[in-house]
Amino acid sequence: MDFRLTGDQRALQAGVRALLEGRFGRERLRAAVGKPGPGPNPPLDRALWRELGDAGFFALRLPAKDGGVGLGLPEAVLAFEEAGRALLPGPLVATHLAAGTLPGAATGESVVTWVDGELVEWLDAADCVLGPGNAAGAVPVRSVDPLTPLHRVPAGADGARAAPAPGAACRSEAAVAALLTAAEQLGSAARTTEAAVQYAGEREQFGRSIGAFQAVKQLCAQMLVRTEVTRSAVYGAAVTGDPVEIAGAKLLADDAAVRNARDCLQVHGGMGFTWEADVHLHLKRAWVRAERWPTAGEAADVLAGALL
Amino acid sequence: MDFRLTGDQRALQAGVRALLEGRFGRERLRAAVGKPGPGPNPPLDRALWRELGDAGFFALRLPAKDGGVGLGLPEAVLAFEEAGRALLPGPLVATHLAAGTLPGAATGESVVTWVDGELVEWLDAADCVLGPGNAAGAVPVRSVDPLTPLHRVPAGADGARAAPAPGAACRSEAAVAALLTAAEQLGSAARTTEAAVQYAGEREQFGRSIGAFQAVKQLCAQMLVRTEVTRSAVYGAAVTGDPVEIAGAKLLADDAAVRNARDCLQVHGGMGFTWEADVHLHLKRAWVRAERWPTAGEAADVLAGALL
Amino acid sequence: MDLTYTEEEQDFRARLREWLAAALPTLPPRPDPLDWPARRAYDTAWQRRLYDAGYAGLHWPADAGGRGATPTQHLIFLEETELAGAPYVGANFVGLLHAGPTIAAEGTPEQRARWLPPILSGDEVWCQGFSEPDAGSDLASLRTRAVRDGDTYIVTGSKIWTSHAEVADWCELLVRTEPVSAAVPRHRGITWLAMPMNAPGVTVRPLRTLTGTAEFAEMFLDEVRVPVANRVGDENDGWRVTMVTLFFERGTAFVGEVVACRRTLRALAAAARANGRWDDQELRRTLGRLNAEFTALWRLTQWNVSAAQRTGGAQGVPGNGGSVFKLRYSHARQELYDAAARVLGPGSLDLSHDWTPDRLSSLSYTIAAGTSQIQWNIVAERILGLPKGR
Amino acid sequence: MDLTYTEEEQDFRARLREWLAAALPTLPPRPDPLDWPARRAYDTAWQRRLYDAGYAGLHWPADAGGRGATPTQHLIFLEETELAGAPYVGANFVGLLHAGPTIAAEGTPEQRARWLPPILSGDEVWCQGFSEPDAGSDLASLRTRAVRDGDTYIVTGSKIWTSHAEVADWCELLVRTEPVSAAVPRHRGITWLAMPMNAPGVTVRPLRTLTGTAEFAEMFLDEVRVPVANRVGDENDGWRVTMVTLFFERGTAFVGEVVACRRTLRALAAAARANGRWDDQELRRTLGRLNAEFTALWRLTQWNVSAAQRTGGAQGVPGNGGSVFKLRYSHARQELYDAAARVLGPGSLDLSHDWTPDRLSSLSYTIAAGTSQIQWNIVAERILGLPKGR
Repeated sequence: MDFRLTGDQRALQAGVRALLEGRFGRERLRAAVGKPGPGPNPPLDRALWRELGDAGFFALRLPAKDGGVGLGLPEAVLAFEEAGRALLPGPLVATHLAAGTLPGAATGESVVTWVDGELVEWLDAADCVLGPGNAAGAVPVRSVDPLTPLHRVPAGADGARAAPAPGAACRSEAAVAALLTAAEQLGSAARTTEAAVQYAGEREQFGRSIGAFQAVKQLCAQMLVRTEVTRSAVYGAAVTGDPVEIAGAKLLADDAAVRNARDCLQVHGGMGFTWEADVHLHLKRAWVRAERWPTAGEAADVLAGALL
Repeated sequence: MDFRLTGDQRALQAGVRALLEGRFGRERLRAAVGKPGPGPNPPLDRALWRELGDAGFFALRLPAKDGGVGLGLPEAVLAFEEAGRALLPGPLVATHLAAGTLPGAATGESVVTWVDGELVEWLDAADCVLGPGNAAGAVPVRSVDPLTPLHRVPAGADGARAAPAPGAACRSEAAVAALLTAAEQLGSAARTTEAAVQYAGEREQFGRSIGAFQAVKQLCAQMLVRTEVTRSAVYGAAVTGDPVEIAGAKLLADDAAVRNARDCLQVHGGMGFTWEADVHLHLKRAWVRAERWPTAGEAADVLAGALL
Repeated sequence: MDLTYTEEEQDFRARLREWLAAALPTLPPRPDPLDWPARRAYDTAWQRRLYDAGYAGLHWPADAGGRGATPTQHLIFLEETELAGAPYVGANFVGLLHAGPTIAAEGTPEQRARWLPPILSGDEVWCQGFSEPDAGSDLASLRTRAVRDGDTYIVTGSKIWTSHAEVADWCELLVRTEPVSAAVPRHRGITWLAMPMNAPGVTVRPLRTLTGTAEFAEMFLDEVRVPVANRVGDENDGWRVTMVTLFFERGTAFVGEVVACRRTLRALAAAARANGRWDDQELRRTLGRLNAEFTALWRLTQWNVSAAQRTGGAQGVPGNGGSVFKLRYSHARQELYDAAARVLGPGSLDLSHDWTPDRLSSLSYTIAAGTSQIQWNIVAERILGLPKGR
Repeated sequence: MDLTYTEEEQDFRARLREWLAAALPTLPPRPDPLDWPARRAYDTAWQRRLYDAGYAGLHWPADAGGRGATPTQHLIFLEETELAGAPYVGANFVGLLHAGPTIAAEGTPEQRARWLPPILSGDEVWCQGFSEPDAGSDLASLRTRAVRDGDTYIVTGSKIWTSHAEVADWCELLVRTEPVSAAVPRHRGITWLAMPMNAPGVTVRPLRTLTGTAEFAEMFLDEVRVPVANRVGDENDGWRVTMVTLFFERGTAFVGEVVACRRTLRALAAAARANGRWDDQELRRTLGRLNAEFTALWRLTQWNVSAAQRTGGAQGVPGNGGSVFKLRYSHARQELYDAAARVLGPGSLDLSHDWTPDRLSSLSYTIAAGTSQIQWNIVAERILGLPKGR
């Protein structure tokens, strides 16, 4: 047993991080976010999408014989963790899952989304909509996350909840989608921890850095604990692929991403409440991901059932 | 509107506190607790019971024409809050409720208990057992609270849950019992707050009193907030007598008593973990009271139903 | 312990209710929340209505032009206006709740005569220039400098979190008139000025928050000249001048909000019933627990108001009692909107549901006006008497 | 990321499992928990069995008489013994887990030869004399004094929270050999001694805890003479000597407990199913969340063990990584037993249900070996690099 990352895995992690820092750094992020308020949905950066495709982000788990990278779930989790850190927008999970099934998905030439319950992410930008649910008649929603345009499918058309991916392997595809979402949440939780620690070390109040105050230390330490416990859960689920363990990872990751973003905001005080600070982007995206299957209640039901 | 205590109410409060400090101070409390371990149930102090009767503790709400004190629920709540502070043992609520119905209850000559769901408190000491439930065949239980002997009624005999008091006025008697239990919890929560603050001011670690540490301050402040919010809820419910408000008061009071006892233990550190410290007595009694009707779940159901 | 209202109080309530029933239907439609001049006009018109009806400055002392109402009457006023759906205090907030009472308490007769009547009548709007980017929780570390030049101060610096700055006539401004040094502790050397917002050198920039709207502004002051006559209190005594009013709390600060939260909670239950999520026992019980929570917060409000009433209303309740309330309420409000998100389910991601922007706003409650972390310290040190840390 | 065990590890597990299957049925019945001599006899007999089978001191270095097993083998050992229901380390805890490793690392050849073999064979039992009534979280403030008198130290003071003191042969004792002063900071002036428990002047008094039992003792030392030859490490260097081992953590500290908690959780689900409380959705989901929690803690254990393994097992993982685990685990354990109380309902008030005393014991987890409050500081300062407070 050696649960730690292999050298190759560390290299992959560093590579994806470098790619995203170069192609989707803070300036690009803020340009994509733009000003608040009503307006057309943010466009998807097709060039970046293809670069992700070139880098193997979508084809990561596709066998080499099918033109893929031939890696496994643990590697996909590492890549999606980095996407979560960077707040990378777009229907990443759906396109990743469609690689090998839909032409162009693996290379990033196509943008693929799916119907997950009542909501569809990035419908306008998508070349293809998957899922047994039906996006016909879907109406745009004023999305809370400025970087995730949402549509709502008409009442009654919903039926895709527990099977957000197509084909015969529905159940296991849904589990993989949940795991990759959990990985994104993990990346976000880790990022907001770092942001809180950095701010706590810099910001001075009452003549010293606020990170010297025990109350702030406690918040930051709890954020780290949440992140590291979640990391174990997500990586463990990636290795075993066990659906119950994946439900647990999603549950913990949703909680860590949301609570860490809130604690990060609390550490930042008023400054965290501004549009210019990134913390709200993490919180809003975390809320979006938490609504994907399985939600907290759905996950708890799965986990409870497995105890009997 | 003047929600604060009247002069008479403050006098009553001070009187009950003085009575209990004189007759059931710390030494008496610890003598009653004794050593841990198996042994016969602690006896009920009949002399003290009669003194409580003489002081009007049981007859408080009985009309003057029936030999009572002629006061109302708010005054009863103040008296029971003091009982909770002092960890006064005995089936206080049942005896109080039986005053006016059962001979000797008002004066403290009789000890009255009732069947509340599966459990009966102080069965061996009681002269009379009330409730539609049946204590026949009840077997002694190794009670977690050294000052509350418990019996369990045989399976199937349970039927008294939502109506722990006798007669036609069952429902409202149950509500009064819940309110007085909440008042005891409030007294306990206030007492453990004081104990934590006192210890935090005295105990030194790392060259200064631990109360100077923000982490300890936070615990103590949260205890006070819990206590004061609970006080408003309990006093408010006493004034209105509204059953939904009483359910809310019981819910908050159970939570405050249990969590404050735990936080008090946390502030005390290892010293709080000893048998000689009083904090475990508060926690265990709080657990006993939290099992009386309505429990947290039962109360939440009542409160939710009232929203529609 | 008496929760019944006196005949006088009941009479006050009845007359207010009657007046509101007549007044509210005649109001113009609510303005676009992004149109600040329209909001000012709407808010001040409502203030004028209150003024004409004799409800302006209800809680102000009579000698300042107010009604000298008791804390209980103020509670009734806030409760009834909220229940009736009347406009909020809005643009008149700083004038009525802070700048005005400060001038009433510490101003000269001339200053009172100049500034108080137009606040009451809605003719003039005030904003607050206290916080600075580097002086948040630690307000006393403010750096905006005022240098005396004859009978004016020349003020340079910047302020943040200023509401209604775009449309205010006056700003109650805290400035540093003496630099911090070994001899001058941070709370000394601060002075309170009334700054005209149209003075040259004042630049206002909207500050967008995470809700996406600009409820606040930043204010940049570049050698703004403020007459010395606009100073309330002594030079370097501005901290005390400000705190007298800032901590003057009669327990009424959150009356309207608690009433509104209780209404929202019932609406949540109804919505859950309608969309089927009421069948989720866990969610249902969460709503039930919030019912207990907000009922208790309402009782705590009545408790604090009663305490203020008993001292004649003049002294208010200690601001520390307000810390207990604020600590619990700010968390309860966040829990309320988290519960709202569970009632909405995926709909919680849609800003068109009012509860979603309200959820975003609720995040500021544990930060603004003293973070919970600082409030815990205040409670521990000032109420419980635990030693100061540092 | 690899969670499969190597062939060697699988082989180790298989042989251990086989041995346990044969050994456990031959054990005598468990002793009365209040009978300390019987407990010692039971625990040391089990240690002897392990010794004879070659499992004693599994994680000790080979040159100290141990097996020099890898952290993963140690994890497997702890997991399998817990799964099989084997006895706990019990009275051998201090000798095997702390005093022994300390002597192995810092003792002279003579000291190692004298003390290590009887620990491994179960012939001698050690207890720990570190904490004092006034030195809890702040261990360095200990006051028990040792004064040099020729080739002995004369020790006077008191210790608390000493497990197995009634039946121990030796005590690893921290004493102050130089008083704290401006020149001597609190962490200096401390010395590590091996004190024979039968020395004149040693008085042991059982310390009852809120569970009602006496798992610990107080120890009073009245001019106890301890040979200087029993000192491990230099005079005044005892803090370092102790900490080397105290923070030596290979991630295995809670292996058995996490395995046991996961079993308890399944038992809770079964009990809830049997008594009808499984129909309570709120409770059911609480159990579901705990399933996620303890699965994650098991994975975190494997993560930490893997980290220790990678450094060859010799250095262990930084003790700070242990703080992350302990913070989460101690709270999770308390939540587990709170959930148990909800499964039991009124039965949670009955000490006859094992879960009730276990719930009481769980209360110590956020206190013992560093309160959560102190652990948060450690994580913030040593892992996150935030500045020290004070």
